[in-house]
Amino acid sequence: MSKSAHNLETFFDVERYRKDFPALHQEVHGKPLAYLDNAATAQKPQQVIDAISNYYSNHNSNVHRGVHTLSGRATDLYEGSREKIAKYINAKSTKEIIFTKGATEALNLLAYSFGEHAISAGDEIIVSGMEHHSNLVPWQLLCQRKNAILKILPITKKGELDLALLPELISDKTKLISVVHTSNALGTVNPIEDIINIAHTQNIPVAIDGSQALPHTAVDMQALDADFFIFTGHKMFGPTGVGVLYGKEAWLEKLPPYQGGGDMIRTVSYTHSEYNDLPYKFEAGTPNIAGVIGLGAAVDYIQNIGIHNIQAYETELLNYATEKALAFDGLNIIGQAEHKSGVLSFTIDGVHPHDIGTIVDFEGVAIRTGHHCAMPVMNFFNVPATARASFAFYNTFSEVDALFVALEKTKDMLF
Amino acid sequence: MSKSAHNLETFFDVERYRKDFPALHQEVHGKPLAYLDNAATAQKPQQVIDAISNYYSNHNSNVHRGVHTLSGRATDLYEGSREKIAKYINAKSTKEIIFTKGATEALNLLAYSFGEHAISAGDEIIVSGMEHHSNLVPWQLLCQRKNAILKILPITKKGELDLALLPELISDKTKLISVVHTSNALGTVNPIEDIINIAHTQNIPVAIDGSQALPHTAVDMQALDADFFIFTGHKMFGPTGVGVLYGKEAWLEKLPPYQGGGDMIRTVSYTHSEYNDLPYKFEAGTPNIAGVIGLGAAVDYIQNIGIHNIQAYETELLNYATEKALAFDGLNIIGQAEHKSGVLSFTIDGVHPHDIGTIVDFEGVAIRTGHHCAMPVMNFFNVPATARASFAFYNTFSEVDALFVALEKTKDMLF
Amino acid sequence: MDLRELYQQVIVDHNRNPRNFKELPPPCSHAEGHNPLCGDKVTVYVHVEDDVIQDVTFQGDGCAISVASASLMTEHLKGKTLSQEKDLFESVHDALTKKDSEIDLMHFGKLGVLANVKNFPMRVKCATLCWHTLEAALANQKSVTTE
Amino acid sequence: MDLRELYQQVIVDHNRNPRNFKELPPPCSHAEGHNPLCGDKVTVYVHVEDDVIQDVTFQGDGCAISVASASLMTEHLKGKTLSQEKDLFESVHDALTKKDSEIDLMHFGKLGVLANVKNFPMRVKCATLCWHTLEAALANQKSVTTE
Ligand SMILES: Cc1ncc(COP(=O)(O)O)c(C=O)c1O
Ligand SMILES: Cc1ncc(COP(=O)(O)O)c(C=O)c1O
Repeated sequence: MSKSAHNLETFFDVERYRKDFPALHQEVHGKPLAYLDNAATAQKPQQVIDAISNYYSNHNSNVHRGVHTLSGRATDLYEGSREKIAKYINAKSTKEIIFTKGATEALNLLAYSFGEHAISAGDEIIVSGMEHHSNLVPWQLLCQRKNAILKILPITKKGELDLALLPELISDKTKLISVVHTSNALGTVNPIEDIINIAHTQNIPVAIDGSQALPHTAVDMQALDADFFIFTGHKMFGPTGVGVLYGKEAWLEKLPPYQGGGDMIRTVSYTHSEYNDLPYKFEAGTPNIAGVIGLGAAVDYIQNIGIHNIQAYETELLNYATEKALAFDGLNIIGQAEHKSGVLSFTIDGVHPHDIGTIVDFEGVAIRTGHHCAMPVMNFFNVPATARASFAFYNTFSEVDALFVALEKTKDMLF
Repeated sequence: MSKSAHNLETFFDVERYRKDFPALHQEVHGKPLAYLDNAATAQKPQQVIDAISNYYSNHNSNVHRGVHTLSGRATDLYEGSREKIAKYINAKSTKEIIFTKGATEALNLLAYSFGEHAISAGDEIIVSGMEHHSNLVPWQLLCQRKNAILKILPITKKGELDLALLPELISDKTKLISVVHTSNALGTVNPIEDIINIAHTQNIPVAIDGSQALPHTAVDMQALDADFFIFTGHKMFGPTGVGVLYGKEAWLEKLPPYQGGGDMIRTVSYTHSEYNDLPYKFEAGTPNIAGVIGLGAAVDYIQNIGIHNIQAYETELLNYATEKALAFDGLNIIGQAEHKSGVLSFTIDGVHPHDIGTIVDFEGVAIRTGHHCAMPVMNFFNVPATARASFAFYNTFSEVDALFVALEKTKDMLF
Repeated sequence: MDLRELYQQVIVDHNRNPRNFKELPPPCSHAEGHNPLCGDKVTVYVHVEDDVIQDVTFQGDGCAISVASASLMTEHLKGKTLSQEKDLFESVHDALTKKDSEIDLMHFGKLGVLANVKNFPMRVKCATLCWHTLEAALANQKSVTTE
Repeated sequence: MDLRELYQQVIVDHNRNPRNFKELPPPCSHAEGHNPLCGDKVTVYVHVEDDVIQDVTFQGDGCAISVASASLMTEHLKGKTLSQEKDLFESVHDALTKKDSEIDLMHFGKLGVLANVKNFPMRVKCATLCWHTLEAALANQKSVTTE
């Protein structure tokens, strides 16, 4: 390896931010942890952990339904988070922010409600060949239920969407296009602006799965003009159990509710129930109050660093890792798109990814190995699985070095 | 008022447990908080808050999908919680414990999956006249979708189920009976054993909404023999955003999945997806890992005190509060069932419940006012709303006194 | 903060003895307002001729704030023009719901007692319900909800 | 814990040069095993006559533990009776998955190298996959999954 972390300089004061993440400061098998599994879930800054503890210790109460002080405080915190998030992604209104359990629930909500509203037998939905199962299976289930047709926008050998094929896929039966913004399996950043433009010229709404985008890049709903946009809290340094479905108000008004229960109705009798206003129509039951508040704290945290600083630093990190990967004997990078973010997916000749995972773990390096909930991608590249290192802004060049030192050991161990 | 907390004795060392609940030790409007809104959500012991912080600070990782150390630890903690909960409710197997976002999601999951499996046009489902909207609206939505019929088991003036009418309601079209164990609006504890017996003699499965039961009483799935049993974490001293659907394994095997996404499938291709084993078939996407771990800590906490001790003490509390309520001029108790638990719902002549809520809040007393997500119950008793004091084991006789002192002020203020 | 700021004597009085608490028969228009959070229900009846509110009444069931607010509203608006009503609606709405409102309700006679409701955010919708309902009645909508 | 306990020389050797790595043509029975978590796939072929395993082979794609385990399994079982196979399956399963198992795999020759897999809980299913698949082949099931 020609380069090492020691002779690198960066504008980004990574050590300052690392201090905020308690989980990073531990040893695994006697080695300092290098947490490179951020695409699976990100670590949480103390600020997020404290927001949760503080809520439970001082303000815990159910929201929306009470007149007492704690209930008012809890509601203010909960709705305050909604405002923060609406502002952060530049939604037009807080009515467009629906809190869910995660990206998976958001996508299932969308598939169900959009399906009930707009999908009949013979209609077509387009997804891409690099979707996470969460943006594939809900549409498959919908298509089965409605006798609709799921069409797949293919990917190229480099791991990019074959955009030239999109116009051919679109027909007058196409009711929705749902594609991933950044692929968790390949790191590809897709040209979602182009996809939205193409679709909108034919009046087809577009849903974007932004789960892997939010931790790394800025998004602007009004500029982007996506009809729906989905993301998940735990990957953007927030708590588990919370996610967001953004939808244009006009769409959300039209869609029927998904789950029934407390808070989502206005009046209930045995003959007739009237639904609540947005966003509550889609938020049945007691929400993950602490989770939503924690997600608000995560957005604050990201904004304090500045998402553009994060993006610039991570580009340096990924470039550095990619350079090392290209120089590593027998390593094949899976996914070589022009625009990539956060993810280095690879295989090593003669070593199964699962063994790579175990062996580097013994060097303190946490990476993921498997199909990354994207089996069709694995099939496309004809690999059973890949090893995947995925980065966050708190990762260092030295951690990248540690990964490649550890990868050397896989050869010592298995040859 | 004849009696006061000072001349009462109890076996239960409530002060010892109050210490564990940080939120209880605060002032509201300059008065010590008396938190009597436990049926809406319960406070959390430090042990639960710490379990969450500890998870995020030391073990945070995604579950099930990794080979690295943190991922193994997170999976062990997550699945360890499932084991604890399975044991606590005496399920036969951890496969019978499905983690959801809450009771509302659990009931929607059940309504959807059971509906897809078993409900056709003309079929009948029976719920009771005292259901929370979460055990009413999902069935209404299902019945609309499938052209099925929702039948209501009426309640009596005392606020009990009119069980004698159940056999008449049942027909050979009845596919499911779903009833609440303990009513959040009335406090009524329903004879669910009898209902299950009646239903099972006709081979009708029964679902029980145990959301208000778990914080107060022991449940035993194998003894009870319910086919499905639902509860929610935040009301039993656990985190928000987590609940449980218990289902007999044989049932869960038969039901189709609810949401599609990561972890719930075994293999995915564009032509065919194969579902995962129980319980994962019903747990699509990254779960609320911290929430599940926190719920496990809440179960530990309850077990340390002993649910029978809790129940015995709460009976004393509710009896004490009921006695005071009966002696209070102009107060009408809504719900006077033989068997009650945790809830005192009432109105005061000439004072609207909403005003009661605000006025007692100024005395530090947190109660709920409104329809308690049970509008049909309000309609039945012909009240627009009630005031509801609801108790947990950490409440004291003095807090009950504080409530009634505060209620006196409503008269000063409004007459 | 003292609770008497909310439950001022005028409010208590109008709650106990609501003015104009009756139906107006058709062809007067009416609308129903509903706040499901607290169960408040109000029906506002209004009779307009020559752009003047000849009569306005209400009926319903609600907390002291919502009943008193409706009572005060009807008392105040009888004989006012529609454009005066519009100004007043906006003033009340602005004063109670905008953080940095510069409207001083004290300029509107007895309605001034509603000013303090602003300090009790969880009760603002109780005070505004009847106003929204009146708007609906004037616009001939059937029902309105606030939460 | 040293990683060499898992990747012992025998395992590395069997992974690089798997024994009995081939198909058996019908009418031999076979079954497919799949562990979707790591992508391991194995097909086990078995030829039984007179209650004796005349031949057993495998093919597939998997991590070192799963390949070596399959290779060692086929080597060990050739010529064994079905009842010996049943005992062995239960011993291996018990030794690797039960916390307080008293089975010592060292008694089973080279299969002893699998004993340490127990100390790597996340890899146990890699080692047991081929055994479950063999069971399925013997029972004439088509496929089996472990996770
Ligand atoms: C691209 C993408 N979409 C959706 C998801 C699903 O998110 P969650 O598991 O939080 O529901 C993930 C992560 O697992 C993902 O990477
Ligand atoms: C009896 C009952 N069932 C269901 C629910 C719904 O629970 P959750 O809001 O946690 O989904 C509640 C509480 O709100 C309840 O009291």
